[in-house]
Amino acid sequence: MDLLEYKGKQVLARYDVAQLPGREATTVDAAVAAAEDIGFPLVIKAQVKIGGRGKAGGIKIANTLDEVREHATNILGMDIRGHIVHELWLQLASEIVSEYYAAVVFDRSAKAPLVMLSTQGGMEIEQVAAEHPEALAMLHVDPLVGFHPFHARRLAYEAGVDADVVVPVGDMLATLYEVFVGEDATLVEINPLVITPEREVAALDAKVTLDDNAMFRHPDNATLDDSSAADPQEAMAKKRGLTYVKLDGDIGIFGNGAGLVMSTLDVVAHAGGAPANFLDAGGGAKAEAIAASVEVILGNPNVKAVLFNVFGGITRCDEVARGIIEAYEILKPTVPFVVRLDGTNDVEARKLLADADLPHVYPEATMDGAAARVVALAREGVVAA
Amino acid sequence: MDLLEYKGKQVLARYDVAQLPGREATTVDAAVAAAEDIGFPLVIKAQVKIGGRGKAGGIKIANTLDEVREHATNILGMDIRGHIVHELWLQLASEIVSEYYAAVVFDRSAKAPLVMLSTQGGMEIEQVAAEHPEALAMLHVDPLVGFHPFHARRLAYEAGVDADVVVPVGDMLATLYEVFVGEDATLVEINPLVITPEREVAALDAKVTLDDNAMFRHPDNATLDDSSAADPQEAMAKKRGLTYVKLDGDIGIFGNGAGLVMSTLDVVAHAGGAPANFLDAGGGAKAEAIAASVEVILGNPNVKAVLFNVFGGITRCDEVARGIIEAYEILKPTVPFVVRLDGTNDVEARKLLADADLPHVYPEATMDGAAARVVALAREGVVAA
Amino acid sequence: MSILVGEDTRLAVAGLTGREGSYHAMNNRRYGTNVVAGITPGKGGQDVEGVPVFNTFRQAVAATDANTAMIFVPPRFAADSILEAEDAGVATIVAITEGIPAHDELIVFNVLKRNPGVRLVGPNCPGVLSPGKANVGIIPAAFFKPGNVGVVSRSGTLTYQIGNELAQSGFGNSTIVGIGGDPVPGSSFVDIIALFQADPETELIVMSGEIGGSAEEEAAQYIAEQVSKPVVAYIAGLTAPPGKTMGHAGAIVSGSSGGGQAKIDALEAVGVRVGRTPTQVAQIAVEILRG
Amino acid sequence: MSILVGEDTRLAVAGLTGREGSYHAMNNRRYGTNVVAGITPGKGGQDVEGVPVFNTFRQAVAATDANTAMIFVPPRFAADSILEAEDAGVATIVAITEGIPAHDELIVFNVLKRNPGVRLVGPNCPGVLSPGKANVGIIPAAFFKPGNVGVVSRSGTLTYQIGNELAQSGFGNSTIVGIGGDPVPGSSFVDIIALFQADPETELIVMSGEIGGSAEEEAAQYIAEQVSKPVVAYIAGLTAPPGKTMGHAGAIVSGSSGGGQAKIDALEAVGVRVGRTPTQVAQIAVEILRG
Repeated sequence: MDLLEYKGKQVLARYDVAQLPGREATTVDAAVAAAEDIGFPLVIKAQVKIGGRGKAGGIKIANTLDEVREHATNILGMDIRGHIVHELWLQLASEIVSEYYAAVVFDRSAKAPLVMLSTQGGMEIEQVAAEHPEALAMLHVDPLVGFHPFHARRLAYEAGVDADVVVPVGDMLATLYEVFVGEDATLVEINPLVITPEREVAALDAKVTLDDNAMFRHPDNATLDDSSAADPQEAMAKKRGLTYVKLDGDIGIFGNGAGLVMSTLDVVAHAGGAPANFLDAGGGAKAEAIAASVEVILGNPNVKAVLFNVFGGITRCDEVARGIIEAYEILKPTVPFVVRLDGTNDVEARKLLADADLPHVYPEATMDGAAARVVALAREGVVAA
Repeated sequence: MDLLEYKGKQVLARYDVAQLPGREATTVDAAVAAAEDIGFPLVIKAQVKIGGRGKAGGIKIANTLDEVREHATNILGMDIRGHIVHELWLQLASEIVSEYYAAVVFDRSAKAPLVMLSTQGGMEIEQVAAEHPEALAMLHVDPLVGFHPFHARRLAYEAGVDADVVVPVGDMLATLYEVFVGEDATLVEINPLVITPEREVAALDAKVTLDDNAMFRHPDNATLDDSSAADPQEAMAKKRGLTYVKLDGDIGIFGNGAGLVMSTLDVVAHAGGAPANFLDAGGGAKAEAIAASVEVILGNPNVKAVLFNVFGGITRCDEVARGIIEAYEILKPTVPFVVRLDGTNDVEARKLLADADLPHVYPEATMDGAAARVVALAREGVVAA
Repeated sequence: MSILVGEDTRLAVAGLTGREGSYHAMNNRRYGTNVVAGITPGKGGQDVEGVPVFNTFRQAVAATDANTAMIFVPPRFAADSILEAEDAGVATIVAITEGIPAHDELIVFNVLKRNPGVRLVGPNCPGVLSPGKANVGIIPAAFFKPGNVGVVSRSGTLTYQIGNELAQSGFGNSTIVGIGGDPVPGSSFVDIIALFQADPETELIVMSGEIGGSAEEEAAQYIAEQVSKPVVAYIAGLTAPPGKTMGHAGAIVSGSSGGGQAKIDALEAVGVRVGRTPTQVAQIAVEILRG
Repeated sequence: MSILVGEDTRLAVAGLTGREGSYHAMNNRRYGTNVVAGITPGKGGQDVEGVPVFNTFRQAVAATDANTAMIFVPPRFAADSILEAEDAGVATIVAITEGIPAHDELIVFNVLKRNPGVRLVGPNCPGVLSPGKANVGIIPAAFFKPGNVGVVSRSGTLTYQIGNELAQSGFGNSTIVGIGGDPVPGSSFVDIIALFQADPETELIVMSGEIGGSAEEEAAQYIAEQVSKPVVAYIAGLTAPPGKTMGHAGAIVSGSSGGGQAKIDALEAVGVRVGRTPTQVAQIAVEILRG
């Protein structure tokens, strides 16, 4: 679960991470009220889970309430690379002497947390790594040993942070590691970590990702979720316990098993089509669950055809066939279905579909053939129900 | 730092360890007041840092306020194997179905915490180990890995605890381990851990030892110290930063280095004497510190002679000699001193002592000879100042 | 021969008394796997269709000499169960459970790596099948027959798809290993490929990877240095957009890392042939096997 | 030859800029020890009588090839400093600091034991002296001369006492090792006796133990199994009452464990001669050395 900046800051605040005063707002009036509390100058920041907000005009400085009103009006509702801005974060604009970068990330290759520190904050860390590798200090932590004060010193001196802030910056790293472990995070990133003229160290931005699988340990963190703001199909799929990711194309995809579904997306793309979604119905899905999946897929108005690609292991193909038939009868789709079923009870499944004899439902024997067929059908356009 | 039962229970309470209602009292009236709060029947327990309280009459059941008054009067001031009772703990006497034993100890040989669980609670664990080894489950914890739920299950099933309390007993072990690590304890022992008729698990007694060296991490735990109740010489020595342990004999011992002082005690005992104390003046002690040590030693009225046994490494023997001379002049001791000095600046030291020509101060060349001399002098008795 | 599971497997199932656990364990037993014990705290003394249940892995191992564990307990208890199996001396642990917290997997990995005598496969994996010998997990055995192709995969259904196509061409498998789609798998491609390389029965290795992480790149390097047997690979998720988790917790392209094309490039650079679709993978394998 | 410290020692001192640290480090240097660096966070770039000071052990090792560390920092920072030295690749770490929390020592011990390339002596110890070669710590070198008696002790002054008596009889030492009086010493009697057994220069080993723990009993067993050189022992605290800490945190008889007589019995049972006083120990050693 990626957190919006201000929600990430709420998590950091629980660990007493120093921050500049700020407030969130979802309306222009609330933004003005917040600004009255905070004082000037202040920064208004679009709350979206994507980088490049500044370049897109999603971050503005305001010196007066009128400016706050103007910028808030402009930024709310803005579309930043596909993300609509529903919330703002207003924060006192402090004078800044230095911008550092600090992060703890879950390094899969090393199977260890990776702590990073750089004096070149404010830009993407990939860019720092490429352009100023000497200014990026990195250290893998043995999760059984933990992050010790000497680790913090090592990073601070290697990164070349100013001598007088070695201790507070090191303490900040220790706290970020604490957040990382304590909240089951997979990413805790502060960019920039700023040094003020008073030589205080504060988190100016925050990027926190929490592990969904560990939410049972952190019931309070459920309030940090903002899936209400998410895409309606994704929200519906989540409610139904489906693994669904919306994509940009027009071919709906239904499959079982993450690998097979990914592969289906690739094969469709290979055949010249553009998938509208990733949907993994999981193992052992029953007819009603399958019908629910179909509803989610069809809820996306871009969908011009749907490909069912199932290899039955635990999942029984006859159940899938029944689910397709059931969904078809209830939803009366206006787009064609291409169905490729193999594996457990596939013979029975094919017979069920043949007997149902639904219009615009086309069986295919192979994955590659099914992909070619669905791409062709999507090009032909919408069919009558 | 060994904690009195009720102070150990205060620590456990911070971790929500289930206990029976109770209160401490230092006077008979306070005990009666506590009893009115707690209700009957209740147990009155002498608070001393030594086992065998029950056999010594330090634990009594009371069913009425009169009985509380009677027992409190008897127990307060009682001498239990050399420990005077200054405080009482009064606790509701619940019905008990089973008495278990649970502990986390610092196992030096294994260099690991050792968690122990037995269904044979209420007796000394050494006795359980000897008589019912099958009922004592033990497990070393890798301090880097920690104590996991499966460890608790393993211990609970190995010890043969009742099936219906496996989970709460396991949770209790996990909490004790948490206390052990969280408070820098070297011992956390619950004996007995009781099962009530309602199948609840509670700590009936508590023995907690905290690491003095780690007190800087736990400033709040300073209030758990009750050294005010300790021996006056030990309290004075502690205030002066000396390592002093009072013993039963009549020969005062001064030395530098724990090993050498222990060895001095042994050599004196070997020569037929009985040391009155252990006192390590440490490395590099200066004259005034040495004089302070002498004052502590002479504060014990049993002392009939004092042995100074110093091997100067960092400690300079001439400083020791000056300290002895200074102390002698200020304190005007009525007991003889035997002085054996070797090592750094020993020649100068011997000359200083010879020049001072103090009455009843006897130089000796060897440790064994000094021991024989001091034993003989102690037998002769007190000398005039 | 086969790797990881076979005739010598003595399987203890954590979560045997659960619905899923008993269903698949009994499936495995019907296949011929020697299922010797179940572990469910509090249910020691019971049995599931004749398989005795124990309260702890230690008790199970003491009573049955179990040498393999299958973990079927819910995600919040699964890491503990894996650690318990290791503590009890079980050598091979297959964790089916999906949804274990990433930090739990980190701890498990780092505890287990200090014990060279133990191997974890999974979690979030379909298990290990040595056709004709033993099946530990949820792989539908019907699609596979004994043979000399070793398969290692991050995905279950994709494995069945590839295995099925091979079988239709007349080729069987030494062992099928699902290493799982989580960020911290107990066994990596490298670990399993090393076992296949050492297995005399395996003549060709199919690895089925996907986007996310760098396990495929590491495998490529290992293959270049240590593997003499032919390897055919597939990478799923080539067209997945960055920043989106594709079903598997581990299948995500983050920033510049984890992309599919880089994996294909790394593998092809060391001479591994990479099929563009599962069907192509099977075709390439058949081509090599027919020499 | 000698053990642990010698002509090859390149010493980095944590806490060199402190009063005690600089005093003893300069003493060590005057004795001939090659003191190459100091470590004090925030004081990098300074020097102490020409010895350069670094902010971290990594920087010190990179600049000076230090292979030995002496830890002289206050107890609350000492464990961190030891771990830092290990992390920086220092092979021999001598921790003088007294008063380190027992749990910190536990963590240090368990982290270091995973690295077979590192050895910790102490904490709460007087250090290691190889007479005529190098002195790392606070042992007053004047009482010792080169020779063939290896001494290992939990106590400082007692070591000087015994060493001095040996010297007066004309015998010197290969190395004197103070392992310290704490509950969790980095090196045990067994560890050091093993080094002396392997050291061609050492002909006789003196071990000076005390009450508390079971290190002496473990040494007895090791001697019986692995040591061919004569060992003479002393145990201090024979008459100490149970439950009282005799100065050293580790010197306490608790319940039935840690008593002095049991240690003497264990040693004598395997043929180790045990002196009843320090003087006797020296006499026995001299007797054996004179054959």
